[in-house]
Amino acid sequence: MNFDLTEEQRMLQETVGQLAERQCPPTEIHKRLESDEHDAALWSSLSGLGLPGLAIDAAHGGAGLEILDLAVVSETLGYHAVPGPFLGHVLAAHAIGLGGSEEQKKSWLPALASGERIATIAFGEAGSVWDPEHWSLSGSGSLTGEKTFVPSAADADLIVVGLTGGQLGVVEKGASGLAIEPVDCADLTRRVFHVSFDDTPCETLPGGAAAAPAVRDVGLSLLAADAFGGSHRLLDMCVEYAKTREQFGVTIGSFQGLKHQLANMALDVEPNRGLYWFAAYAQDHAPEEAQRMAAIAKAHITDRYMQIGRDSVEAHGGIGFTWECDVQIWFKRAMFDRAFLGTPSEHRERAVQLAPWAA
Amino acid sequence: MNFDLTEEQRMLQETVGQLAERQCPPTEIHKRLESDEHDAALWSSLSGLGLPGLAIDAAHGGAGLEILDLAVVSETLGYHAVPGPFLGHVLAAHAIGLGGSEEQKKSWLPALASGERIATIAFGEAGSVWDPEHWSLSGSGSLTGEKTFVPSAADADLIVVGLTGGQLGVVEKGASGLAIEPVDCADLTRRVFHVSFDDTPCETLPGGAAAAPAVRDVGLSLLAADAFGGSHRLLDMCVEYAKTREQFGVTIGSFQGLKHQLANMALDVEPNRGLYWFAAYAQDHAPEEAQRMAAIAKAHITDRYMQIGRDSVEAHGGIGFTWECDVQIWFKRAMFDRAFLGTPSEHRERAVQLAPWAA
Amino acid sequence: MDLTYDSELESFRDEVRSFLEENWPRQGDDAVQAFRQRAIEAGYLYRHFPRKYGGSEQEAHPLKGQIIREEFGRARAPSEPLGIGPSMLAPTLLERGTEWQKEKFIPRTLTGELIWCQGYSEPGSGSDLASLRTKGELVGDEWVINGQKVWTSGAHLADYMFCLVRTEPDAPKHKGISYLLIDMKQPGVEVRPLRTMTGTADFNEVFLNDVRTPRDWIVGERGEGWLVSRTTLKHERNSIGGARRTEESLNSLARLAKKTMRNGRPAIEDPEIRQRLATIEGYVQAHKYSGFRQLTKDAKGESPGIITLMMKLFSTNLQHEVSKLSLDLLGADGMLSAGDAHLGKPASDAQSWIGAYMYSLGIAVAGGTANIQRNVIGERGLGLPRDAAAKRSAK
Amino acid sequence: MDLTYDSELESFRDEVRSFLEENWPRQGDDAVQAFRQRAIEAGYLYRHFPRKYGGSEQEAHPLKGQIIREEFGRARAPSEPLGIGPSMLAPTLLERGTEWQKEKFIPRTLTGELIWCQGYSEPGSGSDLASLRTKGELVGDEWVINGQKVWTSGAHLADYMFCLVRTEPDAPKHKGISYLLIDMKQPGVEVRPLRTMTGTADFNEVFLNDVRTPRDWIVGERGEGWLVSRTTLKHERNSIGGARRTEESLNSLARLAKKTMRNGRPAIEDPEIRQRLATIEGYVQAHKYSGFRQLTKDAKGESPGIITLMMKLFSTNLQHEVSKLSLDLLGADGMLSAGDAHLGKPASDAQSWIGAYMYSLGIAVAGGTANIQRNVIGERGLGLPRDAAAKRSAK
Repeated sequence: MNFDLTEEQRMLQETVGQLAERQCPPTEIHKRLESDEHDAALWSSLSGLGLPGLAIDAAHGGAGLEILDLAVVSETLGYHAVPGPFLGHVLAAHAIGLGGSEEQKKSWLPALASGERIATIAFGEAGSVWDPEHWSLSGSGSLTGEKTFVPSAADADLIVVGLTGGQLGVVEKGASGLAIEPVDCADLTRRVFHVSFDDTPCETLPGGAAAAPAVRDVGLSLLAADAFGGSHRLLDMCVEYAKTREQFGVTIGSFQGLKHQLANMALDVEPNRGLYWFAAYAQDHAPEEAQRMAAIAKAHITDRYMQIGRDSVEAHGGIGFTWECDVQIWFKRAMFDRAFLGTPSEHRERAVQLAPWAA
Repeated sequence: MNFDLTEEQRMLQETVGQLAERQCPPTEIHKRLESDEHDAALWSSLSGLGLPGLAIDAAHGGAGLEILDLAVVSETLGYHAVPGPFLGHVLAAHAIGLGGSEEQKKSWLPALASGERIATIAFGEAGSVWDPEHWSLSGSGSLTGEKTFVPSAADADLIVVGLTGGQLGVVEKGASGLAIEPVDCADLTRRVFHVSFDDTPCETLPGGAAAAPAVRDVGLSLLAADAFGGSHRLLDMCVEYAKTREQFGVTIGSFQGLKHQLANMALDVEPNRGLYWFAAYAQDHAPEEAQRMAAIAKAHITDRYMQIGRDSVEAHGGIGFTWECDVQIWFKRAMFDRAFLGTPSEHRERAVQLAPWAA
Repeated sequence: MDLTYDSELESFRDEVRSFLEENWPRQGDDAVQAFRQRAIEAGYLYRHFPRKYGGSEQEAHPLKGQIIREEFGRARAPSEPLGIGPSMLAPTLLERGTEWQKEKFIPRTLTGELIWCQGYSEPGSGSDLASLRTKGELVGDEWVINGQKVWTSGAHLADYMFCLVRTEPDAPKHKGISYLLIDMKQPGVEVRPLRTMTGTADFNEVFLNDVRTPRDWIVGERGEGWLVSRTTLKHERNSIGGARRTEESLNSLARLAKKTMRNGRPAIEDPEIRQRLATIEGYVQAHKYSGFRQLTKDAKGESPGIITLMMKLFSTNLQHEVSKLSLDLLGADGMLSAGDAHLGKPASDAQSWIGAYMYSLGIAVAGGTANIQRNVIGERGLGLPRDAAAKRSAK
Repeated sequence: MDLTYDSELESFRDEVRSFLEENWPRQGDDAVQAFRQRAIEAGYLYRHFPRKYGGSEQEAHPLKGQIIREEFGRARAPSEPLGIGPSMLAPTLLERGTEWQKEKFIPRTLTGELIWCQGYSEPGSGSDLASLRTKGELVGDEWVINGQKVWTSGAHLADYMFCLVRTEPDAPKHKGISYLLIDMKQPGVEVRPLRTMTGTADFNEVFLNDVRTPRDWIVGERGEGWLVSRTTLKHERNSIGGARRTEESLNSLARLAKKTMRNGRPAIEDPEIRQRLATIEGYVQAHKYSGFRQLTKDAKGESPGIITLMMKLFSTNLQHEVSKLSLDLLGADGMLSAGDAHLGKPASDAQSWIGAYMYSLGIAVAGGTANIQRNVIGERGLGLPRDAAAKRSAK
């Protein structure tokens, strides 16, 4: 029994954290909010650490690690609000790894593992539909229709698309009839697009139907991890602010009113660490709990993240409401984490459907 | 437009308040908690002020006032946690006044108006059923079955009983087959009983079916008023305690932590004054809103009362959890106000069913 | 208790209606201006300002004020122009200004000809005015002002700013501040837009570098600025407006719940959403009838009591609950950016709900944070002792 | 990360199981006593106490501790007796007592032969030990003690009390307190039951009138009492017990929701109730895995960090949510009185839910109010500055 990160996992977090501090501190992120260009240099640095292929089989050029490793990296990326296509990319690679034929894996995974090509997932459909069971986009060989809220679609070489019957297909960049429209989303560190297909060629993943729910659950776990990291950062920012800002001649952190609010915030952050760990760990090691724990962790931690975002604006006073203040960057990441792949309410309802105590 | 109490209403509250302070201050109430005897002296004093007949027609010996007058008295009784059968009594009298034949009114109301005889209502049925639509006790001329949570039944000379089809009947004290069992309820200022009938004679009120929902709505308004008074008292007690108790060498009310909690409590109390006023006023003057506003006021204010009860225990620290502390008296009245005639959730659901915005 | 208006007031209402029927809508470029002038002459606008300053010089009558608001609203007729000049500067001058200040500034402010902005907040001062750092020094016949103001709405449009400036550096902190009027159209005034998290620049920063204003453009005495800034108008307070807006929010939420699907049916049929809507309605109705009660108390010239200290925080809390429920109803659209909706405008689509979601935080933050308001409720409302730190600072 | 136990620990588990199979259940009046003695000999109970004081003198091993708890729990075998003597007094003596104190008190305390009660709280002192007023004066070879203690559970059954007494009236407030042991069976000790709002007398007040205790029944030095009272045992902390209890509460709630009707169908099918149950489960699972993480950290001898300061308030908040939902599910039964359920016992009917509802408040209040805990989290956990009033009192 050892419910803790390994030394390697801790070092991985540290290395990624140092890279983020160097290459995209908040001042840099603020600049990037004004541009919609993909940050190739940053992606290349992350690729240098092997992040795009972390959980891809060694046989296909990846590091062959586990979902928990992806999750601890997600925590660190969330802590630093690192911009870019990481989430969609690793989910797409996971989908191909689980559902692709040997040939498909051989053809796509090595370039995804190295980060040379970028992939993403298109799971959303109009009307807040995310669940593989409810996908309605259909087509064999070619697709016509639309997927919504696809992260980094404009930069993606491959898009793993959710199809009717919970199947998965792959559409390549530049395919005929593929159109990509930016969506005006709040989070500018993870740009989102609506993607439409008009008789667009699409290659089906033979094991897609089995893979799709697992990919969704991994996605929920990674969102939970990102949310834990982000809420932790917001708490740190508020504590730092409370220790330095003075009002009425004393640092504001000495006022009980604010102190108790920060203590309440801490109660909403720190205890979620083990929860996201287990949700991610279960994906590889506790299949009977994997689905339910992913739903619980995503619902609980992204909901808390959003609340911490609100609390953080308040804890900063007027400045917290400005664009210049860093709080807004994480506040909007919380909006993404909360809504992407389904809201907390939806996953709570799913968690109850799966709960032993509800049977 | 004059949304305020009249001078007479304010004086009525003052007079009732003075009587309560004199005859049942908390020290006295504590003694009464240990006894299940009806306090005839107190009832007689309240009768001396005309309270039992406040809303009974002048033609039948009452003061002919309105529901709002009953409500402002309820606020004051709630503020002082006055024990006794007031609530059930005035509701029963109202039922007879609305639903009784001239003869029935003549025969019953004068003694109820003077307080010489005591009445109550039996609206509850097993399974948390309160709504006239769902009453299942039936019988014409005689009753067999059970009603639950009947206040002051042991002291009542008349019981107005809810019957199938939303009808009302009257059972008199000592009727054959009538059995009255005390229920172990938390609130000892308003004792509650289960009442069973075995071929028990019962006189039907001809206008009962029309009267029953109106009586229920008046009941909801009076519970809201009692809850407003009680939550106001708890707030006053907490503020008083915070001003006098010292810790770490200063009065605890100067700590922001507690100060902000008390401010939040005040936000849950004071704004409800106008809400209960209007709910009660609507019973006589705004029939199209009467039902919905009674449901909203009951749900909202009794729910806030319960929360204020919890907050008050905490604001008093350890002492707040003791029997000797006055807080528990109001805490348990909050439990009664919250559950009697249906919980906040039930009335919220009803309020939505009646809401113009839900149509 | 009587929620109808008596016959005198009903005939007043008829009078207002006939006036509106005759005078609104009207044609022409100056239709609004001309209508306002007529409405002032008729005694319906600027009721508390003397005629010589452009008001209609009526006795305070909150119920008449309410009727005028209701009828003008119903007819969609132009009312008193919005803006901080008519609502804050003019009443302050009326109470504290000198005769020449009143004559010079009030009439053109009321007509909307002069646009004002407010210079109270500074970076790092927030809700603590004692820490104000903008300095004013009397040099000859002019004040020379240096410093920086923040959260200044409309600074880029304003002709003048009324602001708080530290003029008595040796006086105790609260007593060293003066209330000065400044011409914004002069060198040394630099206005920079301040973007909020919604992405919109609703506010400005204003930099004051050797800005000058005549010696007698001071309102009240030297060092009295803090007091002067607290002059507020209680003539015919609009006690009901806030409640009406929250009622509209509830109605909008219900509409959103009708067109949103949840668990396979319209969200308005979902028991959880119904409970949350009904819980919000409890607060909305409490708000509404508290407003009615305040209006009555104002009409009688009695104090409504502690409730006046609470309604701002109460509204903020309520708007928070509305916002949270809206986000839950938006589903995937909950990740969209804010439109440029402001609270007060009814939200019409997902982005304006997101805007409202963010603005509900701005409200908490603007005009004193929630914690400052809790202090005020606790200390002035409930009579709790001030805390040690605040006591020290007040010395 | 690995949630299984390694082979060494699994064989330890087998060992514990075999021991239990052989030794429990057993017959006879002294079955429990005899079993415990054997379990101590086998190294399963009182692992951190030396053999000479009646312990089994094992090296700290939180995972073995956890396995023992799991297996004893599964077999329903008697574990270390509950009570404040074994859990608080004995560890304190072990760390701070003199040799004769250890020999005299620890062994018979561990067996449960000596019953102790705790005398820290006083009326009006609450969470502020500095204001302690019970006085002890050294007269010849005896301390003479006068004062009053409150919230003393089990005082009517106790042989001895360990308590805090002001013995150095001239010292600064925190340094004037000593930790004394008192024989409860002497004249001058008066125990009065203290009823809580549930109606049950779970606590006592203890009046001390010229109560005497030998000069050397002091633990630690004169004036060190406050420090001595903070001696806590971190040997093999049970990090998981609390989470397991909240998990049981959730299961009980779900059972209640299954048998309660709401809107015409079982409440467990009602979307609102499902959302609330699932929200509670988020906290329950966070609690559970925080416990696993603490256990691992303890096993490695590393600090789990800020989480240890939080779990009490976290549990309290969670119990509040459980209680509120239970009241909503109870419907009309929500007006019943508390049974005499205590938290920890699974609630089985409406009255025990009401009891739990009230006790969830008692928890908030006992052992430091929620606000004191928020201070600790803010100051010791987050490193925020202490507030002015507290600073002053610490001087």
